[in-house]
This record gives sequence, C-alpha cells and structure tokens, in this order.
Amino acid sequence: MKRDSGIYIRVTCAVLLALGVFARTPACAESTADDLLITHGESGRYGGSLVVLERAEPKTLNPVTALDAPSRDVIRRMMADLISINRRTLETEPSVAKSWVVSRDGRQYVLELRRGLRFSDGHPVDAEDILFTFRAYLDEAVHSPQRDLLVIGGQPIGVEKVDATHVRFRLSQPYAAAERIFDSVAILPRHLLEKAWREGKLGDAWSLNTPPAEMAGLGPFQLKEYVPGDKIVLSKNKYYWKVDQKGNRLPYLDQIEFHFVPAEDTQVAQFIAGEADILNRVGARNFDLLSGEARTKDGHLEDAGPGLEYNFLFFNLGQVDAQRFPEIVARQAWFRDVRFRQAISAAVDRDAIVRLVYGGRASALWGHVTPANRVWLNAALPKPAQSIERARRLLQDAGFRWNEDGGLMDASGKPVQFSILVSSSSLERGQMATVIQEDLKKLGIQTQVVSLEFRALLDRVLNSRQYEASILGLVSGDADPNPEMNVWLSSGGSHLWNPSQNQPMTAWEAEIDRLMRQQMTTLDHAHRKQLYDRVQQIAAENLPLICLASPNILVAARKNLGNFQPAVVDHYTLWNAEQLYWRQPAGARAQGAR
Amino acid sequence: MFRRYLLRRLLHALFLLAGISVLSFVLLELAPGDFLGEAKLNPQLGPATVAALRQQYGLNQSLPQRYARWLGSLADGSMGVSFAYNLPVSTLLWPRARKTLQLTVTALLLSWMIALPLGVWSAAVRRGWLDRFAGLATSLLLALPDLVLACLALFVAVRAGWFRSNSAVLPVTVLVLATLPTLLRHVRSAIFDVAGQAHVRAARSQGIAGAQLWFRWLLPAAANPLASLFGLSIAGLVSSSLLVETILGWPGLGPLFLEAIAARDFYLVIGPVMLSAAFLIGGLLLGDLLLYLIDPRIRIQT
Amino acid sequence: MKHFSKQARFAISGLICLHVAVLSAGFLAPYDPTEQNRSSVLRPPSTLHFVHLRPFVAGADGHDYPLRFFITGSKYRWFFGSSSVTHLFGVDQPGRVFLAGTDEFGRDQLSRILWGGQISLATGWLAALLALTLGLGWGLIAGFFGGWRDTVLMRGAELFLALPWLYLLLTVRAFLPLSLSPWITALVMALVIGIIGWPRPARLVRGVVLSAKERDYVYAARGFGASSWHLILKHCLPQTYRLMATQAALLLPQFILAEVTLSFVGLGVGDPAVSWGSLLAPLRQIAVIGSAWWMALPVLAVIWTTWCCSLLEDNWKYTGEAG
Amino acid sequence: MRESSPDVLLRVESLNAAYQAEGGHHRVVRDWSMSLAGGEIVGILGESGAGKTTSALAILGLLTRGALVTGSVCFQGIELIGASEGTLQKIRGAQISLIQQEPLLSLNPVLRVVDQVAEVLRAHLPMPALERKKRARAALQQVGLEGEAVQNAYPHQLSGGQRQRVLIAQAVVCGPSLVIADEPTGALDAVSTLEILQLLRNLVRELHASLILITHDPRLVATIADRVLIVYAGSIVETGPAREVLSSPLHPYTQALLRCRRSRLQAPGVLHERRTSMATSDAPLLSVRRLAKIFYRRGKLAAGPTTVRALLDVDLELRAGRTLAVVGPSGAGKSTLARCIAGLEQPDTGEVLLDGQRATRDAIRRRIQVIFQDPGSSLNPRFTVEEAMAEPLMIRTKKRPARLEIQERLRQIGLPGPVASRLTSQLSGGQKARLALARALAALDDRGQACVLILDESLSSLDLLAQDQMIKLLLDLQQQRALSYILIAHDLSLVAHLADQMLVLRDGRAVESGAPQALFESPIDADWRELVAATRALETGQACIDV
Repeated sequence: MKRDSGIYIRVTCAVLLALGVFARTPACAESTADDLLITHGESGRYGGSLVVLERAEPKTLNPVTALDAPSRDVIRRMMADLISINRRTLETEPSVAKSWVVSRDGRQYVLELRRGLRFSDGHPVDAEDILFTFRAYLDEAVHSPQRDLLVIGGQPIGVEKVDATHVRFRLSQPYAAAERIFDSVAILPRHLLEKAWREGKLGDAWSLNTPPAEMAGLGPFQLKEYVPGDKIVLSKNKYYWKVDQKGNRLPYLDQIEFHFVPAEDTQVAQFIAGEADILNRVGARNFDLLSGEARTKDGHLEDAGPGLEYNFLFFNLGQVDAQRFPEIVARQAWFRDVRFRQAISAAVDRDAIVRLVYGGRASALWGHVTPANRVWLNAALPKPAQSIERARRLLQDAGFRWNEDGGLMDASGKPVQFSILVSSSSLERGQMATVIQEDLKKLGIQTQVVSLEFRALLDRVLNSRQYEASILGLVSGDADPNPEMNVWLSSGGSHLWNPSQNQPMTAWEAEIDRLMRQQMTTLDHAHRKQLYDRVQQIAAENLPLICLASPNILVAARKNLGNFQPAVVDHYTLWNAEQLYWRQPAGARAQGAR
Repeated sequence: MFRRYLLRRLLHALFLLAGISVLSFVLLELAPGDFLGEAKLNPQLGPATVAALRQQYGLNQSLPQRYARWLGSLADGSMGVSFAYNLPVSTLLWPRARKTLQLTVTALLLSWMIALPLGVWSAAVRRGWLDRFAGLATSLLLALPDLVLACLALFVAVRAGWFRSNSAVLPVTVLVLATLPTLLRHVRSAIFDVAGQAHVRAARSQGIAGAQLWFRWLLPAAANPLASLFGLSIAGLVSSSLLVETILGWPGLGPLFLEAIAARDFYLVIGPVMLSAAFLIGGLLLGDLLLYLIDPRIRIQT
Repeated sequence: MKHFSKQARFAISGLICLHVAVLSAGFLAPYDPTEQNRSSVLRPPSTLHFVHLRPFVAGADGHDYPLRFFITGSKYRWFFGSSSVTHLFGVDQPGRVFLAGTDEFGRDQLSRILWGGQISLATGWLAALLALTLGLGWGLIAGFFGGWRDTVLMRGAELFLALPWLYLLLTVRAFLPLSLSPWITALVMALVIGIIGWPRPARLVRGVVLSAKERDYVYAARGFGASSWHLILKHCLPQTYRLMATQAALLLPQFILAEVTLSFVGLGVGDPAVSWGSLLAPLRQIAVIGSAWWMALPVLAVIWTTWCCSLLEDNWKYTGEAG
Repeated sequence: MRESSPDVLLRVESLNAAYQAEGGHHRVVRDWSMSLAGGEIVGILGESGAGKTTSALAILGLLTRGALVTGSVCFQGIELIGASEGTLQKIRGAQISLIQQEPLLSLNPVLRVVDQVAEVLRAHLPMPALERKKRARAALQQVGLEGEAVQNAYPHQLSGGQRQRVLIAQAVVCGPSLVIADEPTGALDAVSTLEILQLLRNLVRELHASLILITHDPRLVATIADRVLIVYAGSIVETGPAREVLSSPLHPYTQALLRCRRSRLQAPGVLHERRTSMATSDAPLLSVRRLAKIFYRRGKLAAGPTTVRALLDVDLELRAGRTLAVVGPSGAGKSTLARCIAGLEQPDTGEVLLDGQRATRDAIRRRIQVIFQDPGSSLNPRFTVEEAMAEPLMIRTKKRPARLEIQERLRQIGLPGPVASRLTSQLSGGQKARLALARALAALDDRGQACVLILDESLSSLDLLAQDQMIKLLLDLQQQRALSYILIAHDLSLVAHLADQMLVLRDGRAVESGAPQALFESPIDADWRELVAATRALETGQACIDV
C-alpha cells in the first residue's frame, strides 16, 4: 500500500493501465466498452471439469446469511466482492471495484465500478446493485453474520451513489485497513432479490432448493445443479469479468463439482482413485500416505507451509461459581499466577508436538501470530526451547514445592493436578494433550485428558465455565489483526480464557484492550504494527494462551492442473478457481478419470 | 383378527413415536450447547446478532411451546425448520432417506441371503474344523468396531484399486460384514435348537437328508426366532448405516444427521431420530408380522 | 470341570489365562503403558535373534541387548495394592524391547494391551451383568404376566431402543464431574452400556418365559395355589439360564467395544488410562492401517475374548441336548 | 426264531444296541434275532423301555452317535449295520419306512402336511414340483385325507387321527417294501384305532409290503398281526403266531399282561357294585351348572375372529367317594371342563358349587386337584423327586416341609428313599404318574373335608401293568380318604372298569350321561354307539378289518 500526500489516496493496480487494450478480443466481442480485469498467471486452455471435495454440505447459497465454511466456499465461486484480499499475498486488490480513493482521515471511500459488468444471467450491473447489496447486509432484520463487520464504531457504514459507476462509503470513525471489509461482501443482483428483501424474506431466499435460473452473481461460476447429500455442480459464467493476458475471458473450466465427502480418509481414497482432482487440505499422516502411494503419480502434493491456524493450551482464568465448582476455583489460584503459566509453557516440548502430532509438517508457536503472517509477526518474540529446569525454577519462585515422590504441591501442600479438555473430534489436539501430559509429568504435575464432544466443550468454556484447562485452535480468516479483535478484547466472545468481561480483570488485559482499540483506528501501518507487536509481546509474557503449533497447509491436486497456487488462507486451493485449467485436452482427462 | 392385531400394533407404534418425540425433545434440550454456541467464537458475529438469531430460530421459547410448534409442523409435513439450512426438515430428509434406505435394504437382503446358507452350513458341519474357523472369523468381525471395519474396507479397496465413490459396493460390504456375525450366530443356534426335535428324526427316517433336510425342513422350523431377529436387524442396520455412510461418503442420512447433532440443529436432529425410530418400530412390527406369517402356531395364540 | 467338553475346557482356560495376564499386567508388561519414547515412534515389533539360545534385541545404537528376565524397571501397582518394580522380562537401558511395536508416541503396545484389558474387561463384564439383570427382570415380568403389563413393558423396551442415545449420553456427561478417575469412568461406562443394552435380552427372555409358563408343571404348581413369584422364580427363571449364558457371550465383546463410541461423547477413558477401545481408536485412520500394522494388534485381545466366549456359549447351549 | 424261506425280506441277527451312560454302557436291545418275510405283519409287543423303539431306530441307523450297535441287519441282501449314510438314506423312506410315535411331534409344525409328504418324494424320486404335489395329494387321499383344506392344513390344525394318517401317507408314498409302525394308535380312541389299523393293513397289502407293528397294546397285535414277538427288558422272550401266543402265553410277563387285560373285560360296573356299600351322603359334593366357555381363535390372515365353543351348558354332579368318567372324542371339551372345575380356567357362564355353595378360589385349590394328561410333563425336569414332592406342601403350608414327611409320602406311593434324590426326568412313566398323584394329594387339604381329584387322561400313557398298579393305588385311596374322582379318558374299557357315572361329551355338549352299564348297553347317540361298538370289537379281538 502506498500513500501520497494528497487528500485522497489513489490505489490502483498497475494492470489497470492497460485498460481497453483487449477490447476487441473475440471473447468479449459483445461488450466493447467493458472494463475487464487482466490476470497474471499462465494463459490456459478452455474446457474440462474439476472435482473438489467438501467435508460438509453447504447449508445455503445465500451469501448474506451464509455462516458455515462449505457454503462460503461455494458461494465465493459464484459471487464477487468490490475489493478482495489476494489469498497468496494477503493484500487487497481490485475486484468489481476497479479502483478506490480513501479520504485523508480514512473516513470516506469512493469506489469506482467496472463498466459493462453483467450478472451471470446477463443482467447488467450498476451502482444501484451495490446500494442494494449494502442495504441488505446492513438490514438488521436480515441477521447477516457479516453485518457486524460493516458496523464501525457503533455506526453502520453509510453508502451513497455518486454516479452510475461510483459509490461512496462513509465511516463514522477512522478504521484501519477498511478496504479489507469489502472482501467477501458479495454483490447481490437487485433484480432477483429486491422483491424478497422488501417482503422481509431475504433470509429465506437462495436456499439449496432454489432453481438455478433464479440465481445470479458476479463470480466465475454459476449454479448448475444440486444433488442433495451428494454434490453441487457449478458451470462457467460466460459474463465473467476477468481475462488472461491473451485476453481470453475466464474462467477456463467448464464446471466445478463440489462433492460432499465428510471423512478425510475417504477424500484421500477418492483422490487416489482419480475421482477427485483437488484435496483442499489433508492431515500430515494422509499427506505422507499420498506421497507413498504409487497410483498418485499424476498427483501434485504441496506443502504450502504454515497457515493462520494456531493451537494453544489455556487455563480457565474467568469468574467461576465458587459454590458450584469450589475445586476449580481453588485451582484457579495456580492458573492465575503468571509464573505457573510460564512454567507450563517452558515445560511443553513444542518440537515434540510438531514431530509426533504433525509428522514435522507444522511450526512450533510461541505467539499467536503464525510465521505465515509475515506482515504482522513480531519476530522479536523469544522462542525458548523446552526447559524443565526453568519451569522448576519458575514454580519454585511461585511457592510450589515437591514431595518425596516428586509430585508438585502448592504452598498449602495440595498436590497440583488438573484436567485438560479436548474436543473428541479433533485427533490432533487430543494428541497434543497426550504430549503435554507426559511433559508435565516431569514437573510432577498429574493431568487428566478429558475428551468431550465439541459443542459440549464449547458450552463449558463459554457458558458454564466448568473446566480447568483446554486445548483449542483458532484460524484467522485474514492476516490483519482486526478480525482478531473478538479474541483479544476482554469483552470479546472469543476471549477464551475469560470471555465477555465487563471490565478487564487484569492490568495486562486492559493494556491489550487499549492497544487493540488503538490499532484499529490507526491508519499508519508502521504504527499499527508497533501496537500489534506490543500486543503479541504482552500475550507472550502473560500467556493467556500457551501457543503450541501451527500446522502446515497440505494440499494435493492433479499434476496437469494449471495455475494451481495454494494459498495459506481459506480457500486454499480454489481462491483462483477462474484461472485453473487443464493442461491436457479436457476430453482426454475426462475419459481418464470419470 | 389379524386386522385388529395390526391396527392395535399400529396404534401402539403411534403412541411409542409420540413418547419418543417428547423424550427426544427433553434430551436435546438437556444436552449441553445449542445451535448458536459456536457463533460466539465467530469474530464476525456480535452478541446482538446472536440474540436476534436466537429469537428468529425460536430458541428462546419454552420447550412445550417448541414442541407444540413442531407438532403443528408435522401437520403440514415440514417437520420443523433446520436452522442451518433454513429449509423445512422434510425437504432435507426425504432425498437422503431414500439413499439410506437403498443401502440398508440391499445390505439387509444380502446379509440374510448370506447368513442363512452359511449359518445352516456351519450348523451342519458343527464342531468340525470348518465350523471353528467360521467361529474365529465371526469373532474377528465382532471384535472390530464398525468404524474400524469401514476404514479397513476403505483401505483395502484403495490399495486394490477397487474404490469407486459412487458405487454402493463398499458401504454395503461393510454393513453386511458388520451385521453378518450376529446373524450367523443366531441362525446357527436357531437351527441347533430345532435339530434336536423329534420331527427331524422323523424326516431322516423318511430318507430326507443333506441340503434338503437342512434348508427345506429345518430352516422353516427354525424361522421363529429368526423372524424376531429380522426386525431387530433392520434397526441395527439403520443405525450402523448412519456411521458407515459418513465414513465412506454415501449421500444418505448419516452425514446430515451427524452434522446436525454436532451443530445442535434441533429439528434436523429430531427428524432423523424420529425416522430411525419409525424404522426400528417398523422393523420390530415387521418381524412380528413375519412371525405370524411363518409360524402357523402363533396364529392360534393371542 | 469333568462336565465340560474339551472345547469348553479350552475356552475356560483361555479366558482364565487372559484375565490372569490382564490382572498381572504390571509384572508381565515390560514398561509403564504411558511412558513415551519420543525417539522410537511407530516402531514395528522388535525381532528377537538368538545367540547360543539366548534371545537378543537389536538396539537403536547398533548394540545388541540380551533379553533379561525378572528385571527391575518402572514401578507399578498390583491389583491388590502392593507395588513392585520387578518385571517378567526386559532389556538393560538404553536398549528397548517392543514385542508388539510402539504407537504414535513411542509407547510400548504390549504394555498398553495388557494394561488396557483391566478397564475393558471390567467394563465389559459389569455392563453385561447389568444388562442381563435388567433384561432378565423386565423379560420375566413381561412374559409371565402378559396382558397389559406385557404390552407396557415391551413397548417401554422399544422406547428404550429407539431413544437418541447420543444426546442422553451428552446430557449424562454434562452432569458428571469434570474429570473422572479411570475406575469411576469404567463404572459409569458399565452403567451406561448396561442401561442401553438391556432391551434385547429382555425381548429374548420374554420369549422364553412365554413358552415356559405354558408348561404343564407350571399349571400344576398354579393348581397347588402357588404364588406368581413362586412360579417365576422356581419354574420360569431356571429356563432362562442357558439363554443368559448365550447372551453374556455375545454381549461381552460388544460391550468392550462400545467404549469407542462412548469416548466420542466424553464418556470414554482419557489418557493416561488405557483401554482396548482407546487402543483401537487410531485404526480409524487409513494412514495408520496402511503404515503401522502392529497398531492393529490390540484387536487380537478382543478376538481372543470373543472367541473363547463363543466357544463357551456353544458348549453351554448344546451340551444339554447331547448328554 | 429263524426262518430261511427264500422270500425273506429282513433278517436280524443278534442285534445289540446300547447307549453310553455313566460308568459304561446301558444295553437297551439284547441279542435280537428275527426274520421277516415279504407281506408279513409282525407285532412287537412289550412295555415302554423294553427296547422296541431303539431296535427300530437301530435297523435304520438312526441312533445317535453315542449309541453302540452290533449284530447284523440284512435287508434284501444289503447289510444295514455299518452301512454308509448314503446307502441308508436311499433305503429310508423308499424301501423301509418308519412311522414314529407321537404324530404331533413327528411332523414339522410350520410346513403344510401336503408339502411334508412331497418332501419325502423329493428325497427319493426326482420329478417336477407339480407332479410331486399331485402324487403327495394322491397319497393323502389314499390314507383318507381328502379335500384341499385338510391337505393344506398345518399339523396343529389336524386331529390326532388325521396326523397319524399324514405320517402313514409319508411312509407309503414311495412304495416301500417294509413299514415299521411305532405305536401308531397311541393316543387315539377305539374308533380311530380301528380305522388306522385297517388302513395300515390295506396299504401293506396293496404294496405287497411287510409291516412291523410296535405296540404295548396286545389288542392291536391280536387284531392284525400274523406273528408276534414279545419283548421284555430288552430281550425277545416269546415269539410265534399271534393268536397262538396271545391265547396261551408261556412267559410270565406275557401271562401277567394278558391277565391284567382280561380283568378289564369283566362286565362294567363291577367295582361300582362293590362300592355301593360305602356310606356316602346323598348330597352332591361337587355340582356344575350350565358351564360354558368360548375360545377365540385367530383365523387366517385378514379373516375375522373365529369362535370355538369348547363347552356349552354342561351340567354334572359328583358325590363324595364316587368316580365320574368323562369321555368323548378329542376336542370335545373334556380338558376344558377339567380346568374350569379346578379353577385354572375362568368359565364364561355357569357355576361350580362345592357342597352346594359357590366355591371360592381358595376352597377350590384346597379341595380340587388335577393330574394332567402326561404326568411326566407336570413335573419340572430340573427338580429332584424330593423337591417336586415338597413343592405342593410348601405352597399349602407356606413353610418348608419336614424331610420326614416328604419321605413318608414318597414311601406311601412306592418311591423308596434312594429315588428321592434323583431328578424327576429320570423316573419311569409309572413312577412319574405316582409322583404326580402324590403331589396332587399333598396339595389337598387334610382337614377331613371330601376332596375331588381330576385325572385328565393321566392313565392313558401308561403301560398296562403300570396302569394296573396305579388303578389299585387310586382305589385304595378312594376308600381311605373318601376321594371323588373325575376320570377323563378315551379308553372305554378302563372307564367301564372304574366309573360309577359317565358323561359323554361331544363338541362341548353333554350328549349322554348316566350309569356306565346303561350307557354301554343301550347307547343312544350315534357316535357314542360307534365308539362302544369299536371298543367291544377291539376288546374281543373280533374286529372285522379283513377286506
């Protein structure tokens, strides 16, 4: 991101300078005045179908109300946003908006729309569609899960039409990297949805049972067919607004099929059998299995390095009902002692976790920002190796003693033991608990791993607070710190160790609150980074989350799939679906696989 | 008499289903966590939105209110609304139930078609080394949980290159293997129970022997306990089918149900629960009716 | 023992051996079942080679370590309480002997199989006992009295069969304390499995009682003025003994394995406790099946139990007719 | 006895059969030798346990694997002892047919009878299914089972006589040259017995086959057999032409058997006269007024309910110390009547009065007891004799009875000390019957009130000698304790021997009643007349069944 000294900051992409050059290419012959986006990457060939596997079925195709990952995966292929975040560079880039200018105070954005855009049903797009889209998202009656993102400083962002191709957005307060919020806000076709919205039924529109003809979007693909429980088939949107460097209109693929396969093992089996073309994510063991499998010679396995997922151990530091759970309250005295948490952190062998749990395909973590997030990572954080001696010293300082059997006791002579909650559906976190258990045994701490069904676990952590320690993982959808607000603000619902506090309970939490709020309204990147570095430092010192490891993004695809460039944020493999193509003639492959 | 009996049993079944639905509602309510539990973790969702959603889904209503509404939704055939899908449960249920039924009916027929001759054969060679081997093989199948069996089958299929995602061969095989040992044991012991009866010696004294004796004479006589088992086996198959479908990616009720359970999608859980309860009760009823048809002696008892 | 056939004697001694081995797990197992050897992860079973008839194990450092008997190792507790450090066999440090390989954490599979049997067998037997007792009582009453009582009880059993158990278990888990000691867990599991498992035996018992109560000697005793309880206990109950034995043999392995499902809702045993169910859990991944066959060895323990029980059941069921 | 005629069909030489038992072998068949010519009818006469059935099974190689068989059985030149299963299988049913005793147990309960006959054909003669069914129907027709309804019925829907005919049809459908009939008339009344005997005789004549008739009843042998073998305790003790042996028996067993039979042939009512001297009050002890009971049966699928009238307005009176006999064909409602009187079944209408008063449950239980059809089945096979004896006492007195009392009671019925610890299933038929009697007596109250004992065919299944012993015991008891009996039986000679009064039931109605003498001498009801006639014919050995 560059800045100049003018009132407006003009952010454009270099490629836009070449605008209009390809106006007369055959692919877009019918709309000579179109603003098309020219993509990087190889120019491919047309045709073919791609089979992608989803772990679950999408719940809806309505972009406004979609909550779950599979729905979003499919919808993103069908819809487009104004500005999007490049999944590989993690920086914003123009999408339906050709360019935008930001006012100096960061409170006004004027976006310029591409001309001549059409929805996949051929209906032209204009600024009214944009206004409708934001009206819909911001309508409280619709209950869009994304509404909160569009409410800044308690005020919904204001949207107004400047002219047919310009839209102005007003923010009630400066908001850092505000253009990132446009990512994933899908432009809705007013001609198809306005009626439903006026009737208050927008939430019910575009369910899985809606006929494809009643849906349209600006994404590279459009709905072709839905087979309940089995698959969703998307076909090419012939009005898509991206072209390759030869001016060929994207996408290359005729269709994408999303097959619903709940078990990872079956996904792997389907990939080996040649029935699936892409594995969006596999575990380390299956990755090794695939690499050893002779029949996946035509498969390309890629370790895309660490993602944005961070797994951590945390203690219950919140308010617990002393009458109902006196035992937990008594133990919280240890958990609240920062030296205790530091000792635990020192005793945990993160390298062992990386090796045993992830087969080496992960990074050990000492802070919540993973190495994948190079922009925001505080590289200065210390990365101490496992040290039982240091842990013992810390415990000794905190008044803990050891009995003759080597068991740890607190100052009052009570043996130190606690339970670690893990989700029974997460194999990896269960295994981490096993490693930690053995590590802590060396400190004389007995731990019990309690494996619970995920919802039951969440209920304990967030509502009943009947737990002592737990291992969870969070995945950031974006590299920016703003989506992490809910985790780090003491009032946040994902402030796991002590959620939804009215007042920060400790000084360091208050400090983090202040820093996080400040960075949000700071427009200067360097300053923001400074603030966020400090957050990371405080977190690493006080260890509300004892971060353990971040698994690598492991993906697989057919070797002859062109432009396959896995990203480290979701969707790892399909983020550039419009550019994917089959290197061999499509017919030959189709016969081979299906 | 038969019609009255059938009518009475159907009435019982209806009461039973009503009871199951009430208990299911209570149990689901008592279970920790609810549909919006995870929403708190979603950084994009504020507490106000969560509260609004809770209102929209009717999660803040009392249990009797919700039950009454659900009963009402039975009348229009929708069986309530799935929170996640925002669709009537019935539209989600039926296409998948058909797939599940396809799988279970095939597996049911196949496993019985295998279990009957194999069970009779194993009774015929009783205590021979072949019978012991069969016993060991059934022990092996009994000792493997359904989940492991499914994974093993998947692995073998992949290694051998037989794996096809759209074919029902693998799930049916797993279901058959999972059901077979119990059926085999019961067929074998039912045949033994009959083999000691006087009419068997009478048949032998008339020169009836070998396959004719075992299959045409003994098997019908042993059908009584097997008819009850038939009913129970339907129920068993439906429940293991849900697991196997999820693992092997069969587009039946299984994945939908397990996901709904994990998500606490209230009515979407109740739907399959009621459906599988109906399967189960239907299966037991079918077993009793079958018994009635197979065993003429039952017809004179009340 | 002289009333038992050769087959039954084989089965009984098989079961006794198994239980003795499991009870003396600490002595027979060379290592602590939770001890992780993070440098020896997923090792296949050690091969023994013999030099002058003495068995040796190849160590990671290239040296050979002789297998020693009655070696001193980690401390363990006998089931009757006293603790000891003597193990039946082992090798000197830093050598390691893994006769059944190691798991993902480098824990000795053999030790885990032996120790795991304690909870699994206890749970299995207790659950079978409970399910059979409940089923027996229910089936006796339903079958003997018949009429509306039969209808109510049998429909009740069907209700039990059809309930969404997963949710009940989740609820049960929510009301239990946060962490349970392994033996309490085993008890809870046995209770839960027993309570879920009784309707099937109940149906079968009812069938037996239905025919048993029509016997002439029951009529005769009724004619003498016998009370219902007399008829149930003296005449109907003994008729169900054989069925009970059969059911016990069939249910035991099922109940041992039911733990796998229970651990999903948090009712299974968690680390550091071991059970056969939890040992089988890694087999749910094809990557494990494909790369570490020895992880499937715990199945043998379950198969052995199942097979012995089925041989015994076979014997129980049919010796009456043969003799 | 050895014959070496050229047309000898079956030759048995020194046949021995033994079962494995604790501490060695238990020899059941000892050194049998016999031979059989084509077309001959031989009777094997002996009491139960004498080895009759075992020998038949041994001939066909049907004994269990634990049994030890030696000797030689030569059938048409083929040695059957030690022959392969395949060889035997071809002979069984096709060349030698066995008609087993107890037809209900010998038929598959879940197959239609026509199919059961067809299965035998299937085993021996390959032919299309339709043809097979036709031949099976023809065979059933031949044995007198006509009409699809009967042929398509299941065994439990048929009467005893009909079931027996099905077994015979099975036996003859393949045209064997030897038929072995094991107690073919066991539980049948005189009319049916005669019919079955006639049928068997005609069939073997038609087929030019031989017949071995195994029975405990000398009347049957006298009626159709050419030759007879008398068996006692596993050995053949006497053999010769039937009439000769039966008219002048040599062996003491045969003599005792026939003596016992002859005592029944005395004019009916002899005992009655003997008893009229006994002082009894004229007031009836038990009276039954207009008793009715209706059963509902499930009909065929989708058919409406079918009612079966088991009893319709039955009246009866019984004085203390007297015996009332209830006779009638099976299904006439005899057992239902007994159960209604004993309070084991609730009648729909009508009442049961004891001493002129409506009887309470408790009174009924203390004063009326039933001994069932098969005394063996009324004893729990898991109980020891002592436990079985203790049961009624314990129930009545609500406390554990003294060992001495039990032993005293067992001694009274002739079951000595060592027997007490045996399982009831190990007793002989006669012992079981006596134990059942003792149990019923123990359940009755001793407080001097007159009691009723209902004997529901309790004597029918016993051998003649055991029956005789039992009758003596009953008569003694009647005198000692002023017991009244209701005797339900199909054996008219037995009834005539014992009863003071008679009631003839048919289809739930009382068709005749009165003193036995009157009923026997001037029968009114047609069926009853036929039954009396048939009994006479059997008793006198003058049945005209020759064609």
